[in-house]
Amino acid sequence: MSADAIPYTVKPHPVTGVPNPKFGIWLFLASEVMLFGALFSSYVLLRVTADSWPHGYDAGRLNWKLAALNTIVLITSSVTMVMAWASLMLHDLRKGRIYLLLTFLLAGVFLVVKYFEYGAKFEHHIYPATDPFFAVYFTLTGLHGLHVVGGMIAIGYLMGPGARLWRTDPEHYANRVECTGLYWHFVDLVWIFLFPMLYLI
Amino acid sequence: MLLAQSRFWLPPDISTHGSSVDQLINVTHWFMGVLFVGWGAFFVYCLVRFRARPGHAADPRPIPAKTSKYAEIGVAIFEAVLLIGFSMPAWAQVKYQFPAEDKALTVRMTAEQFAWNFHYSGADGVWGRTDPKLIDPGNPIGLDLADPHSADDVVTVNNLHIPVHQPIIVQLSSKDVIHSFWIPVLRVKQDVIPGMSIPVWFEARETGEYDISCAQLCGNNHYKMRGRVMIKPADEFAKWLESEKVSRPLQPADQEFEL
Amino acid sequence: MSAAAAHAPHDHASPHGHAPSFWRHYVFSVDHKVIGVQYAITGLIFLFVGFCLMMVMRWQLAYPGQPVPLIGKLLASDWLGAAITDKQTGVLLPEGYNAFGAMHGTIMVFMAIVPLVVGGFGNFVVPLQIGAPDMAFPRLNMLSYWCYLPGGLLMSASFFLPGGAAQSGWTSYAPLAVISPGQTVWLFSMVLLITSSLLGSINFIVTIVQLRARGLTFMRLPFFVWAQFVTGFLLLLAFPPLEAAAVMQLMDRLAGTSFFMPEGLVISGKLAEWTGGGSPLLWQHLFWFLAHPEVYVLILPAMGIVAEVIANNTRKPLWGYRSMVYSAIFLGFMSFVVWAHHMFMTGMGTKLSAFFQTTTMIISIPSVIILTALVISLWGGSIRFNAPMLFATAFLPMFAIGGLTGLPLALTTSDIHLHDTYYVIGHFHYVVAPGTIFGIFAGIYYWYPKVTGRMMNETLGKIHFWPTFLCMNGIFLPMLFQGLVGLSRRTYDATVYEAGQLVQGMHVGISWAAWTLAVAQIPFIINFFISLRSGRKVAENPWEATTLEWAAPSPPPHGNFVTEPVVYRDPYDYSPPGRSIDFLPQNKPQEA
Amino acid sequence: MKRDTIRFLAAATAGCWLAAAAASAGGPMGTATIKGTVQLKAPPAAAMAIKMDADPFCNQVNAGKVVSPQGKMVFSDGTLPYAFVWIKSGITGKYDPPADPLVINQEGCMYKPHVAGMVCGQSILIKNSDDTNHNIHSQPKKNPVFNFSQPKKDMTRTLTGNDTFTRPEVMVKIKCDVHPWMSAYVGVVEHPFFAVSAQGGKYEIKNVPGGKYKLGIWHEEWGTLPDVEIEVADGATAEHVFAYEKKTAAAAPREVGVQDLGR
Repeated sequence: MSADAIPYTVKPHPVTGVPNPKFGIWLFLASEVMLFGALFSSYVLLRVTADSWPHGYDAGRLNWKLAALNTIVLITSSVTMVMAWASLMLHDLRKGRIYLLLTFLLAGVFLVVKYFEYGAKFEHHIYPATDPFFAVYFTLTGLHGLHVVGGMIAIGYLMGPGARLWRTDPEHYANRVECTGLYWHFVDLVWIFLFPMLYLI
Repeated sequence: MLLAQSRFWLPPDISTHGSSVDQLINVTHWFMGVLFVGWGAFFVYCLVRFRARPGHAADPRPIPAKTSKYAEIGVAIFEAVLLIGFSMPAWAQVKYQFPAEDKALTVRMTAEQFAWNFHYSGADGVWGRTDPKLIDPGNPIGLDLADPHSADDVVTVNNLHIPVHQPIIVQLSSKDVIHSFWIPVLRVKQDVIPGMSIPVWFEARETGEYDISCAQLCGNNHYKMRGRVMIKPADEFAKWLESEKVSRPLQPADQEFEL
Repeated sequence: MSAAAAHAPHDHASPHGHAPSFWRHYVFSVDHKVIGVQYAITGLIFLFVGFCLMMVMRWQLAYPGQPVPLIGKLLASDWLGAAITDKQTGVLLPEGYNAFGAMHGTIMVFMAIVPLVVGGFGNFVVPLQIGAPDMAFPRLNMLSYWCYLPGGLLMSASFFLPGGAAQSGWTSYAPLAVISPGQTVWLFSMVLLITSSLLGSINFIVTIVQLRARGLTFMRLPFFVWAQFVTGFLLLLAFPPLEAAAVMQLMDRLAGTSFFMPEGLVISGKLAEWTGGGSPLLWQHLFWFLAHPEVYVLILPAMGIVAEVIANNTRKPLWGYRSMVYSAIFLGFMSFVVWAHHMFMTGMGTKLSAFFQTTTMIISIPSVIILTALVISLWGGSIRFNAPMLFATAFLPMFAIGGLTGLPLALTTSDIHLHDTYYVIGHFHYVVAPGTIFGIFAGIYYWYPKVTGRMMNETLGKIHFWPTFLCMNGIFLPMLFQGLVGLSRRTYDATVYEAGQLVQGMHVGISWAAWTLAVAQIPFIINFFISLRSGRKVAENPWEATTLEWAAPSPPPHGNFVTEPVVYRDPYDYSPPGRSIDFLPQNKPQEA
Repeated sequence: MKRDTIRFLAAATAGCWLAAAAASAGGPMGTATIKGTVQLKAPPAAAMAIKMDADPFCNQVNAGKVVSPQGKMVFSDGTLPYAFVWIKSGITGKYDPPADPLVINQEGCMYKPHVAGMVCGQSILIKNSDDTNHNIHSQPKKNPVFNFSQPKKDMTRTLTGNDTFTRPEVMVKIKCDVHPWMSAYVGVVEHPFFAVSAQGGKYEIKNVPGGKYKLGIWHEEWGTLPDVEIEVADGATAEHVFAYEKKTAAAAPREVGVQDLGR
């Protein structure tokens, strides 16, 4: 079924005011909220019921400075993502793609930093099985990392082959960038919760 | 109650608290029965009276179904009664109003795949030290025989011996997975959860021997995790407790040994 | 609106004219109708597989320790990951029984019923009933099927992988599940199945909100669409927590974490390596937070189908359509706050238990309302007892029993005796087996002409219905009494217990009823296939129904409608007063 | 969880090992004999007899008998049964597993034998002679774990190839999860030169090729003793008396470090 047969794939629905994909991405994010919500609440439950809880910052096992850096990196990447969409709104594909590239690179930086963090853990023989905190730490950051990778794939596609759509249907392309943006902001938001919950408190 | 007579209804209840459970089950089922029969009668009546046939046409006008509204409100009210009148108070009493420690006999139960290990503190009322390092085929809970308190302790596997007419408290814990400690005739059921120690209480009104069953899937031989509860007169129980003391020295192995 | 459909209704061509390859058309199709059929067929196959497992278990239950006939030895072959039966004797082994039990539950719930009612009927019917050319995201739709199928196949394959299939019940309670073989594969397949459901639910919600035909307001939606709409939200919001739980259980198994594993477990006399001090109850909370809404995922669409069939065959509007809709929505909301009534025996405090049994009582009200509305709808009708209607009407008392038996289970005090007994099995099977599955049969007989353009054979349909109806009750009614007598569920050999010996006779009866039920399905299977070739050819609206799917040709072409439908009236405008005809389709203008 | 992985590893290595064994002819058998007794120079451990009333069947077949835990058994002359004695090092040749399996019989709700030795890769035949359900659960460190049930009398299962024990391991514990008191120990050795002490604590290892060896011993209750250097010429007989003074550390594979079960 080619998209053109289905109404509101690109144009917003007169009543709901959004096109299908945007509506879809919001629903998807709702389910993502439930996913991370369940994990966060499990974390809380395990932590409050434990007699003694090993903190991440105990004996500098976690490097909060690196994590803070990563937080800044992600937030910046959210900004560049918005810029990408904004410049597409201004019909400037070249700028848009540059901003997408920036977002992509920043996501890369985030993962590289994470890679070094993990590496450091394993060097000190810290594994998920080490203690309940690291069980939570590796599970949550790992899952979030996968989301980042997913985002990079989407962004990579949009700035690469996906950009061809601009020639035939710029609005459609802009929508895709916008939806990916929404997802990307969510991934960013999750990290903004993760950072204090794992590194600071 | 009529139902109570049938052998395909609830098993005999020989506990002091069980009547509240049975009462609720019976009342609820009468309620369900009435609801289903009345509702079913209407249902069948409709099917017959309004079947398609020559000269009969449907009447699209919705009937003003006051009765159904009343019926629904009635159901709601009755449910509220069951809930507040029966279930909640009974639950609080059965699960949380424990008998006084000094009046009751307390037994420790440690479940494992696939057995119930019962540990009695014996005459001195103090449990001997247990240590898993000491577990051996004759000593399922690793009771430390060097501990003076152990001398009069009693350890049994799968068999819960209790005196009649005395409140019993069983401290439930598990070595491995989740089990569920169920004595149907005493209307006692409680999940046994590893890492937790959960007490249950009950009091038997009659002597006899009945099943203990594991109600929570606990592995390959879950079905084989069957125990027995043996309810005796107080004096017999005392005798039994005396005769089963752990201090049973072994004979030299000359006769017994075989490769 | 698809251009193709405009000029060539019956030619399945893509809008760009050139006929798509076999693969694009039947295997990797993006057409909601093809995907719907794919879902339905796959679901029916898994339904059969799940039923077969149970038939083997029924042998052991009826005749404990007797060699399983015919396939007894086969189930001990070396190409199985773990022997199901004993090689020499062919007797079903306890571990085999548990594996079959766990897989029966998993297959029926996640691989048969949900894909059938949501993936199958939902996919095929919803876009048609709302007058849409297709689902909102056709490719996503295809992807969701292609997550479901591998998930299902992987789950089935686990029988042949080292360690065999999962053995810890479909509920997979930790710690047992974490220490049992086969669970890893179960978890991976579950992640796939969950993903499939998520993609599907997003698609449904967006489709229903965005793609309704002109004039089709929410209160003009057929009840089936409403049911799917609510179901969509349940899937969307209830499944992720299970996904999270699955991830954590995987970590416990593979990475040695202890989310669900307390410290100091001694498993078969050996100290276990989990030291984190996790909580076994955490798993149960996460699991039931999904699995209770899941129950409504199983039943709501079936209610929808039944509503459609009843409205059509009573030839009058549904009674209390609006209250049914509101009840369905309320049901959806409430289903998120009742989950812990599955956990009353875990040592729950008075306050918590009070809360959960109250919410459970409250949730029973909307179910009662829907059921009552459906029954009252019969009043004043002119009821045609054709195959779909037989199953639809039978659904009502069956679901009633299922619902009523939920009452004593919802009350903590009576649950003390009934929890985890055969009473529970009888209860929820009355809801999903004679309940949902009857709904499914009704739906198959009802929409078959729409899918194939041919009717199914009525006589065979009736021959299918009556024995099925009797056997279903022959199976599940005795279970209620077995439970009351005090027989634990998941018991490999009931005769070990006194209660079991008392009701062993019932076990024999139930088993024979089950095997007869299998035989009773033969007319259906025959009917299903011969009607493809020799069924009576029909026009678009054989049932003289009012909803939009009957405005499209049978079978509907790619793009569904020849001319974009416009809706002028409520969904069930049957026997309009003061008119000769006894039905007015939604898309017929008044003056027509 | 670990179960699957171990199974894989074992399978792989076993595969290679069996191949090697098949390739090499059976190692040389000699005419020398190593024998002796196992004595206990300490008071017997305090112990309780086994109660079998957990399962009515077991209770009835053992009616009137006092069943002692085998690990605690001591003969009246102060010697120990069920000690596993084997040549730890010095054997050079490679030895094929014997054709006939090691038979472990479940009889009277006990494993017969309680302690046995086998050659790596030798098949194991597990038999249920009781009219009750038994569950057979192996707890090795290096070898495949199996855990299955035999619900009916006279059920048998033969473990061969990748399912049997193929890597040297002394001892592997086998347990019945339905009857917690049931346990057996199997010493898996690369050659057939082992023995289990019997009446009078006597053990005898026959057909040993002449040479210089290290002798090892293991006992469920009393643990191990330092290895013994022993030299024996073909046709000759060497004797050694093992004497336990006290319980030694490396005893049977047994759970440790668990918190007090009685809370």
